[in-house]
Amino acid sequence: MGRLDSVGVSVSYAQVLGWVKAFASTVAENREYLTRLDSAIGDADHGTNIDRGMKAAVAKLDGLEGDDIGALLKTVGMTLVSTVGGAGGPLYGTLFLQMGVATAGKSELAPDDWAAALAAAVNGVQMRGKAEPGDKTMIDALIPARDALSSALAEGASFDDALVRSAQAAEEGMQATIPLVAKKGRASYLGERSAGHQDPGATSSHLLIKTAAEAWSGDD
Amino acid sequence: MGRLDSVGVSVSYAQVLGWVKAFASTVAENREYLTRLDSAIGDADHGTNIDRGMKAAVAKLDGLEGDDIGALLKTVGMTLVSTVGGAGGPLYGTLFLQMGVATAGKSELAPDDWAAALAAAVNGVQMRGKAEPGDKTMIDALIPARDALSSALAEGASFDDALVRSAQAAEEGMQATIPLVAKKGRASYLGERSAGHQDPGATSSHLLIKTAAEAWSGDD
Amino acid sequence: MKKLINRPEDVVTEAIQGMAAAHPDLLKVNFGPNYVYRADAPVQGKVALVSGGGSGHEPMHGGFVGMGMLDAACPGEVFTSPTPDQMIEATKAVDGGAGVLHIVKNYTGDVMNFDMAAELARGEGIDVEAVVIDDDVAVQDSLYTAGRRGVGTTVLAEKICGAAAEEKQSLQQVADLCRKVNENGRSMGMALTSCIVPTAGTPTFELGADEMEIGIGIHGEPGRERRKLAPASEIVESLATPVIEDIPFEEGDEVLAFVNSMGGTPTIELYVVFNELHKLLEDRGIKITRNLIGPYITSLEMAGCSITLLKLDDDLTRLWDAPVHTPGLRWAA
Amino acid sequence: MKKLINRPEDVVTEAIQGMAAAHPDLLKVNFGPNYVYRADAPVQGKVALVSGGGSGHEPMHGGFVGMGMLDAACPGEVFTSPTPDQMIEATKAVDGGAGVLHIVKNYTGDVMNFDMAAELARGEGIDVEAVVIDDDVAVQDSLYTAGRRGVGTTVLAEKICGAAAEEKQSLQQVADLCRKVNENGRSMGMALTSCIVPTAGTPTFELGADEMEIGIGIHGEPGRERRKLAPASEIVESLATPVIEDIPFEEGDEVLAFVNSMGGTPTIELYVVFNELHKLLEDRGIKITRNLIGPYITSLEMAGCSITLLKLDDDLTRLWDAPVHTPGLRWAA
Ligand SMILES: Nc1ncnc2c1ncn2[C@@H]1O[C@H](COP(=O)(O)OP(=O)(O)O)[C@@H](O)[C@H]1O
Ligand SMILES: Nc1ncnc2c1ncn2[C@@H]1O[C@H](COP(=O)(O)OP(=O)(O)O)[C@@H](O)[C@H]1O
Ligand SMILES: [Mg+2]
Ligand SMILES: [Mg+2]
Ligand SMILES: [Mg+2]
Ligand SMILES: [Mg+2]
Repeated sequence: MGRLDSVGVSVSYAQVLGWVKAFASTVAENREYLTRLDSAIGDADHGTNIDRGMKAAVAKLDGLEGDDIGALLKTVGMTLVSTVGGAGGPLYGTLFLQMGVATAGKSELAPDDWAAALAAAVNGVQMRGKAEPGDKTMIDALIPARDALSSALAEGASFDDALVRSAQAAEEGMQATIPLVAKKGRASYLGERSAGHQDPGATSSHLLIKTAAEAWSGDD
Repeated sequence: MGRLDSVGVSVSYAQVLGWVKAFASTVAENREYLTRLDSAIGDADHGTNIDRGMKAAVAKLDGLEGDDIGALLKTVGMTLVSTVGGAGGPLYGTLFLQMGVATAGKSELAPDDWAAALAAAVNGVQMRGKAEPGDKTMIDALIPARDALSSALAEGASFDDALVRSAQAAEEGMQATIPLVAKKGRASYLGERSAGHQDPGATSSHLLIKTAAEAWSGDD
Repeated sequence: MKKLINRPEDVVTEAIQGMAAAHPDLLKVNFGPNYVYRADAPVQGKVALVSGGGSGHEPMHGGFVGMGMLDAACPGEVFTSPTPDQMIEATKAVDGGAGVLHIVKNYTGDVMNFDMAAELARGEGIDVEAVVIDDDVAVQDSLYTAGRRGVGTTVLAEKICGAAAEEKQSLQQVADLCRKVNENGRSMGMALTSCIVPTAGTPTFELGADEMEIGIGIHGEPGRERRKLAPASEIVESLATPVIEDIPFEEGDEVLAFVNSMGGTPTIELYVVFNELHKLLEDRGIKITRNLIGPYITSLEMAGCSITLLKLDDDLTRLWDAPVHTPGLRWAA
Repeated sequence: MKKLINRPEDVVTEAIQGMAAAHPDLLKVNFGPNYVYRADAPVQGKVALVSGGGSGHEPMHGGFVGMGMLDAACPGEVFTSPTPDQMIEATKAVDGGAGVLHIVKNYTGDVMNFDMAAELARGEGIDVEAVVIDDDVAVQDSLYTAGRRGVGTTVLAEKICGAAAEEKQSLQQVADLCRKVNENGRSMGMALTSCIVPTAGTPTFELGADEMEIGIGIHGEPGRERRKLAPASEIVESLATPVIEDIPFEEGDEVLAFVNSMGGTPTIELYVVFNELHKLLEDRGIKITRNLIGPYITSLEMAGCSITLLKLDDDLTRLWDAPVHTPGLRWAA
């Protein structure tokens, strides 16, 4: 996606599709890593789960017609719900479904549309999982990402910059999960022993935000 | 047993009792060793089995009255049969039982009595187990011991020397089991793989003959 | 990784194919979405029981499908809860018009997926009730956490509620009974070794030759505490005491004692454990009137055990004794 | 050594104490000499079945004591056959006047001890028949060796002969039936790991992380051959082929397929194995009409499996289906 349809303006259907595919391949590359993180405080399947789901989602998308970004994202969400299972399935499924609802009918996303989609996604994940910031979950990467994005845009930053700051915030949020004692999910069964490990879901969520910034950055 | 009742003459009830106790403690010392040999080509219990049996036998003997060597040896045999199990139990049980039959009523064993007892013992073990020389069993230590003893005595050797030559023959027979492919017992299930390992039963039988020579040797 | 499997990705599919091949008289298997269901389903006028969860706990749940226990089970990937569409399809396949009970083990993933499924099934006009089992005393309970895990009591609840359903009890009655079993059952488990998730290929956690994990779950999660190896008597003490004191179980109580293998622990050791448990409960005046000993809710090849106690009354005892005929549990039939 | 035990020397005693505590309705236990026997023994006018062997194979044999199977079992030390006095006392305790059948696995120790016991029991006027089971095709048979081991077919023989005895068949008939089962059953086993004899404390043999033993017995003896680890499909092929070709089993035959865990292999893997076996037999036109899948004749905590095939006819099928109620095997009762 060259300079022409740069995100200074907005993100096209093709770019959203590009992002979803980029996320799928990043997850595939980081599959063992995510599963290893899940071994330490979970049950050693997070990488396998999300990878299985994103592969299925990408396969579904190839058959998809039209340029409705909402339909695209809903398809990803539905596929994740029906192929992933575990906690990751409903959570990432809801994330994409809510993004789909927020972007229904759109063939382009202006920066504010993306901010609204991300906000809706975070909202949905919290409704589903009831996790609060600091519970050592994907929420700890997603909320900072959402807030950094909207404040950057409010400060008049370019979409590029806003996306980068959003990704940085997600990364910091992910790293901040290391010392936390988990309150939600499997890791909470470990009690104090969950501290000192990075949360796998926060890690995959950081990858999600990071790939958006990379896929949509103007300079390439 | 000092010089006085030296075996130049014969072996007393007390000396037979001493031999049985000496065998029991030698087995106890070599318990792990015998079991390790049995791990290689069997089921890792030969040392444990014979040790359990000889401990029980010694306990029984403490309660025994009189000076009938036959009764003493039969008691050892019966106790082994009822406490050891496995192949070792019936085989060593029969060995001592047959020695007991051969020495019934005797309170002293002349060299020829011992030779007869050992012959009867070997006979019993073969009747029970149907093993031939070269089958990689205790028979491979016992038959050379029996033959070396009788030929030594026939050549007019002293009982001391005869016992030593008998023990040496048992040792050679034991070592000769190493290259053999087992035809009897658990080791036979390994087929060719049983070659290259010393037979545990031949090893315990060598200890049996060796302790007799040591317990009855004149010089101590 | 030493397992009797082909490709790690195919373990779950091939295992349920094996079940279908082995037990055509008891169950059928549907693939895409995957679920195991009673050969004679739907049983008209009977409340249907549907459970499910990650695979790796065999015989639970698929091995408990049959007369007197489950009508359907949804097997997820190893240690990964199944998906809502498996649950919806299974629910539809076994609904005999008297409603469907979802028996759910309390794990975030299981609960969220079953929630979605129940919402959708109700949307299609099926009367669905869900009961969440959370009996693991190793986990400190709290409103702000995921709460306790569902473990051994699940097996007992599936058997007892299955019997009640065969008696044609109503959905409400069977659901209340399931809650009653959950309230009266408590469990705790331990591990001597970790297990290996096939697709991961390496042990989920590392344990020293002289170490054990106390308070583990059934997904290879490390436990609450790592300790030096101890004799069976001490291990039973540290599992049974928190279990007993949680409800609490008291002098004069009659209980079902369930000694479960985590998968790699053989029967001879389970009886040594049961012997210790029996002595311990006798000392406290608690009477074991029923027992279950064996590998029923496992964690792949993990060596270790769990102890579950269920407080019995005449009703629960009668339902426990009632006929059951499944691949994993069978008597009086 | 990681086991749920107390002192290694006490494992066998404590395990049978646990059995006595768990199953008073089914069996009683005598100590010194040790044997497990039916709670309602002697059953007048019924041929009594007595078996036994080293411990470490649980549930075999003690777990098979009860209605429709064994009248008594003599547990030896781990992997060490019991002693004649155990067998004599057990034989006397269960003799109901119709004679006693000794079911003996073909191991030098077991055979010699049971021989001694039978001689003595006959001396006391009890009608004793002994049948030796030797079904392990991994061992080359020969007049000059100890012959084949008795393995999986023993479980099937105890069940089928137990049913015949309940039908009040004569000692001669039950003994002939036992020989018939032995002639029609063949087995072969493999190991992914060694086991640890409690009193030894270390693995009986060492296996590399990528190695397996083919043609093992049930006492931790190494097998006939060490191979690189392989997929379940290949393992099943190398176990089932020699089994099939030995009798041989032929197109059109109806068989009971018994997939057994050596102790440490969990149920999920057994079903993957059964799935492969089912496909393999189908290709050869051999029909599995009955099956048994689980840990029934184990080798302590060894990981691995064995496959047993038994050629069935109507008579054997009927007796297999007959009611049985023991701790280890139960149906239709
Ligand atoms: N209640 C929750 N809310 C939000 N995220 C959660 C919740 N519970 C778990 N998670 C996330 O899910 C991740 C684990 O996902 P995964 O391993 O796929 O599921 P499971 O725990 O069922 O195996 C955790 O790292 C955590 O970030
Ligand atoms: N038929 C036999 N005749 C003589 N000795 C035998 C025979 N079978 C086995 N043995 C001996 O028994 C020994 C094994 O004894 P043990 O380990 O106590 O019994 P098991 O093999 O039943 O575990 C073998 O090393 C061998 O020397
Ligand atoms: Mg996980
Ligand atoms: Mg041995
Ligand atoms: Mg999971
Ligand atoms: Mg032995």
